[in-house]
Amino acid sequence: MPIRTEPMTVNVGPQHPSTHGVFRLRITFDGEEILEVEPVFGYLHRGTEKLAEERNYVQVVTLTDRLDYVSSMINNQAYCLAVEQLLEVEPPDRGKYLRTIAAELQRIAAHLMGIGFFLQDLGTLGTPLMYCFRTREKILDLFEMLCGARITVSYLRPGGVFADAPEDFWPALDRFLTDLPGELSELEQLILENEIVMVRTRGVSTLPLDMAINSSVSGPVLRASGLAWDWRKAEPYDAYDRVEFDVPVAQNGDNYDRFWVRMQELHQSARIVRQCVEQIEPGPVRLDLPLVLRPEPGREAYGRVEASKGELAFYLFSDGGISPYRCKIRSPSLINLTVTEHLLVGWKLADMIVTLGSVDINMGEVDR
Amino acid sequence: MNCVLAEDNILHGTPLLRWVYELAGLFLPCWLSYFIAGFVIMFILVNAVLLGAAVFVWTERRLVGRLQNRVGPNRWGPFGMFQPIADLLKLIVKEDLIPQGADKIAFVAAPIIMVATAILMLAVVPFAKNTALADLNVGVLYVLAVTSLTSVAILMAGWSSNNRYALFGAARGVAVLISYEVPVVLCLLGVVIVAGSMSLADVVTAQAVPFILVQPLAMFVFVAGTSAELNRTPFDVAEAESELIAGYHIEYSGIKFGLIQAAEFGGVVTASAVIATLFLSGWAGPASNYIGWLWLLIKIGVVAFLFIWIRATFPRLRIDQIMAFAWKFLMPLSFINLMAVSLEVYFLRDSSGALTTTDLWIMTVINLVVFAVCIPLFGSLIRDKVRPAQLQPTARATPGATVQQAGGEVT
Amino acid sequence: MYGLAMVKGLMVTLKNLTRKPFTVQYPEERLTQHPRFRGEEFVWYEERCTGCASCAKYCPLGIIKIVTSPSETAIDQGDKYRLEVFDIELQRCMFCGLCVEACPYDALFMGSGFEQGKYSRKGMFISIDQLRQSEKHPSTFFRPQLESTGYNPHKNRPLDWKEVGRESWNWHRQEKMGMRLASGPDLDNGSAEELEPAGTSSSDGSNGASS
Amino acid sequence: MTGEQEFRGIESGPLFDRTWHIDRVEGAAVQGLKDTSVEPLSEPLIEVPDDLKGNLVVTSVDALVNWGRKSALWPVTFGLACCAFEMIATAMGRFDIARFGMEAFRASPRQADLMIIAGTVTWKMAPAIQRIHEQMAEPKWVISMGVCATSGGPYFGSYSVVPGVDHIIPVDVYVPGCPPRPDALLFGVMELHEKIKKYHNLRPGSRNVPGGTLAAENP
Amino acid sequence: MPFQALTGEALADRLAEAVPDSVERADGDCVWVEPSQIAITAQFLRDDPGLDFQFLNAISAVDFIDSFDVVYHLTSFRQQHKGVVKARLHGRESLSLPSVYEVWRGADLQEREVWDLMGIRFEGHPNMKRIMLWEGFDGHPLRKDYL
Repeated sequence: MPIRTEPMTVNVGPQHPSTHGVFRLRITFDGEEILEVEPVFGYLHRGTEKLAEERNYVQVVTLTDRLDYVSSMINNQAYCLAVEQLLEVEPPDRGKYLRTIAAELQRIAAHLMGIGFFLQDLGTLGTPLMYCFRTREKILDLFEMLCGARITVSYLRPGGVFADAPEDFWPALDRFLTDLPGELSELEQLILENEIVMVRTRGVSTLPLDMAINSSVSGPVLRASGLAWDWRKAEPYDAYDRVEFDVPVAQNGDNYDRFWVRMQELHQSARIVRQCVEQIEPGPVRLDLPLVLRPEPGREAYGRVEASKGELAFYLFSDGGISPYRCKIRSPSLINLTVTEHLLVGWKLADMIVTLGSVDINMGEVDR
Repeated sequence: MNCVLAEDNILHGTPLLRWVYELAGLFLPCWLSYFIAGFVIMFILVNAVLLGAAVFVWTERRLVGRLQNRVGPNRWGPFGMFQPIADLLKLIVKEDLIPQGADKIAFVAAPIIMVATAILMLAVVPFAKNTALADLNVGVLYVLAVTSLTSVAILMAGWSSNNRYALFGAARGVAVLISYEVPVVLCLLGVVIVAGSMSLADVVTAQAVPFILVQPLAMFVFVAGTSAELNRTPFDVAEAESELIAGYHIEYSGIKFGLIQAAEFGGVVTASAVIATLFLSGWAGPASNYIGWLWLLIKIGVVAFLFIWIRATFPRLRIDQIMAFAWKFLMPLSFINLMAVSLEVYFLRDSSGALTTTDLWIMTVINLVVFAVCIPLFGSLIRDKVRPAQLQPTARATPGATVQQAGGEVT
Repeated sequence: MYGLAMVKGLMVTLKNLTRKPFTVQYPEERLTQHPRFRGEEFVWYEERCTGCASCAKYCPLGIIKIVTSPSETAIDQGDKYRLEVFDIELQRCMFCGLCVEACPYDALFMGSGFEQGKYSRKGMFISIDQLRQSEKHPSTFFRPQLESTGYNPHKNRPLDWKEVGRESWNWHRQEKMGMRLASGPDLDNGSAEELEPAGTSSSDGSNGASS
Repeated sequence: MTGEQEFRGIESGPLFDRTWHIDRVEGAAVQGLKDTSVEPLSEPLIEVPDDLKGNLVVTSVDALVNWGRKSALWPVTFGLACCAFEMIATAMGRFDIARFGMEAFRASPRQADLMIIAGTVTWKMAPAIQRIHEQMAEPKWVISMGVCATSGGPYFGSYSVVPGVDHIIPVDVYVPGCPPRPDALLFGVMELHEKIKKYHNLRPGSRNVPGGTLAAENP
Repeated sequence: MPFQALTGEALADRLAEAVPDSVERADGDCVWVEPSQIAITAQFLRDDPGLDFQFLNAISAVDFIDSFDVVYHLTSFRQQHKGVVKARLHGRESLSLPSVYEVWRGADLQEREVWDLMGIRFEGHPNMKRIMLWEGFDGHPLRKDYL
């Protein structure tokens, strides 16, 4: 005979230590169990798309930095690809390689953040997060060499990158790549097969593949559900058609698999960077484009990359002016949240936090 | 006037109290000197616990820092040692908020009860030979009684705060405390059976071989249970910062929050002292007649380090898994321990009921075997209990797993 | 299983206990930033600046305010400008460096310092006087000519305006001769005072972004 | 309504249909705040008159209390946008804010002393920020980290962004940068320490300053 | 089989067979679909084994002052191709379009976003709340006449 209990509606967020920024959920609980969920967005809606219509094509690059602020390089890349589609140009080879290197380093940094905060949500006292940040700081140092900033990089430009890497970048990158496997294996030893992590995350909040596809879920979340789909393979951009890498796939689509896929992608990213370093040759890094770009009127472009969170795309429409007529951002974080309700209902409060961590959203990109 | 503590007084075995009582009794009426003696004891206790908490806070923050490959507080005072003082000072002068809609009496009383339990627990721990502040002949029972008070305090704090997160935390905290009390009591029974006494002083003297060796299973269960009762990782669901923001003490600020923190960290110190006494032979050690207190301190330090180390490494379990862990894993283990110890004592004891050191060693060997068998056995049993469904193994990255290959998998 | 992975995890943290901390203790020890680091300040060489306001036009936020007056020294070439106001709003600047990228005369550089905490929002702009007086440790951001010399703004001496340009300073002197340089090896130091401002034209650098 | 729902006492209809009135009330609050917060609030500046600068004396009790406050500044766990990552980086191994005793990030505002506004403040978020600030126990301080919080920064002029968090809560220290480096944030924190040292605590109105008053003026 | 883009003409041919009167016009990049037919068309696009557009990448809306384009980017994982479908809405007031929520759950948040920022309602969407802005916000900011 079940006991009748009173449901309780609780606001989680917008200020909550584990909502990854300012996400908010209205949740009806029965005890600890989640009965209903309503996600509330928009607490970081900054009007990026509107502002992009007021800035010229190069200036918009600075806005894209701040979308998914843990993977600025990849955002830059998506936007620059879109502008290059509009202009029908292609960057020189060295520029392509530098972009690929930057994007993959950024992917390592972003996945480390995803993993670190996921484990933080699991209740560690910040230790795995500290180790993740330790590695990330080294990547940020590399970015500082490339472009002079740590987070808001603005390194990529339509037609390449703004400057060649300084000479001391290459030995530093080499050192980083040498240290990386050791640091990753330390992290894996610490947490990857930890029984508590297993017990907490395996079989929790599973996402079946058909639902994932129907809900337009992309990136590691989709791959964790069992589909080896990676836009870097499907539609290779920059230098991805010249490097070899695997697409890690998991079967169950649960929290552990999402975490596991990210862990595996770290190795693949490092592999891509190594190949790029071997293949890169001297040459120009940027096309000689004017400072103010004017694509032909009526053209449109859908510049798409596989960002750390999923498929990031910029849909640009040009009216022949100096700024995009329309700049729509297809943000993976927002669209991955389509399945929030499915993932959370029926699980417990503690699982909710972990699931949000495993989907790895970034509010800058969700709300834009 | 000459006051003499009666033989049947429960505190007769406590030399410090007796001395103070008799000394003060020379000048003062007996009731007053009894009060003064008690006050002296309490004064020492309160200061010891609060100082212990302060030292522990500093140690934990520094050690966690180093475990995380950073420095930790080091700017205020030598090695950052004044950090807890600054924290305390700030908390004292900080505004003390009582939320609207709170039950004021319960809200104010809860932190005081929490601190009181942490302090009272230390009273029965012998620091060296004959130096327990209160050498109760029912010491073990007293420890259990005092620790279970915490659950009342947590419920008071959570309920009186008029906050949903606090209520969540309180419900979780009480559930955990009540569940873990059972295996803890059962493994303490094993200790009492071997020691033949409930007085902690006698438990120490009975440990010719430390009970960590004689009853490893009991030690394991007791440490796990204590860390759950202390709300420490991996059982810290009552506070669960990433889930419940701060759990039951979410609405507390200022000095009340300071008291809760002191109770929490002081609780770790006192619990470490109890563990050291029950399982690591307390003050006993070489030259223990002179530096017994040092031995105890070292053992407390070792246990406290274990707590810090575990906290810095592990994630948190979910509440139902914690419950399952208590009832499905620790409970059977503590029963097995109790059975094994009872049977061994039944067959090994001599006619007077005492155990020799050789008997203890025999028990050690048997119990270590039991330990080595039981932990994996119950580990594999619990594995399917705490995880809902058997899943396919996660696939490894297959080399050359391309998009084309996987395209057919879409359903 | 059976807690072995947990023990492995415990060993990892224990290993880190024995390691040297990764921490850089900020006020006493400092991280050295790369020479390309975009600091939270600017280096501006008045001598190189023609007042063309390219930076202001290219700034995504329109926060560079430039007021110039005709110097009336090169009327045939369309006149040169003297700088009256060159203000950068620190409170809105995102230090993206696009202004530096846009500067055709290598007059504007990113700075290398970053310690800019303020108690009041009123003080949060960089005025022309501050730019004139500040020590000039230009970042090598977007300035390959500086980078190729191996200049490090965090270690080396402040640079003079003659040393930072893309072109030889003679070229630049000739280019700027029209507006009579305020200093230089073969020019009178006091010549700047001789010029009289005649009519002030203002060019506020805000573009579409602030509309 | 299914039997399960009825048993559990859930009202009919999906949750999002039942929350329209909450949304409207919250929307009205946001709109009201947006309409009323047109001017920045005064900054809690400490201004010491020139003639007193030489002999600035803080009593020893004050000095002790101020020392305690500055040495145990617990920030509230509160990140908004990009700057939050630099704030977290400040708390991590490389920069280790724990050295200042500040690693005790409190998720509950009741227990925190310092609010670091790390990121863009949108109007939708503004009431929440105001409430968190009100929930914090006195004494409390606010650092506006990054230009987004200070003035809207890159998003100045956007329809949904507050042009400076000082329109809704008073700010003690502004740290420019987009985002500021962790060292720059530490510099801002140390500036706040300097400010805290000057408080005079024993007079009624605990935020008095020796030889001066808190200046209340608009920038 | 390399990943390829389906031209608008190819899409239009398939659509014209299956859903009569649905195609307005087509060019090399995309096909314009009669707005009232968009939900039926979407159903066909998803279920037709030759097209098999199971994945809805993005829904975008563009304001052309006198008309609005709603753009659907689609991908098929099995057939390895992508396509673009557009629906053109005329006028500026009380615009609405059938929702494709029932076909692709992924349209949920995107349609809400288009409603919030562009002011195009989607008939049949269960939850047409504002997503980014607050209730009571005046206007739809991504429209060209919003300043």
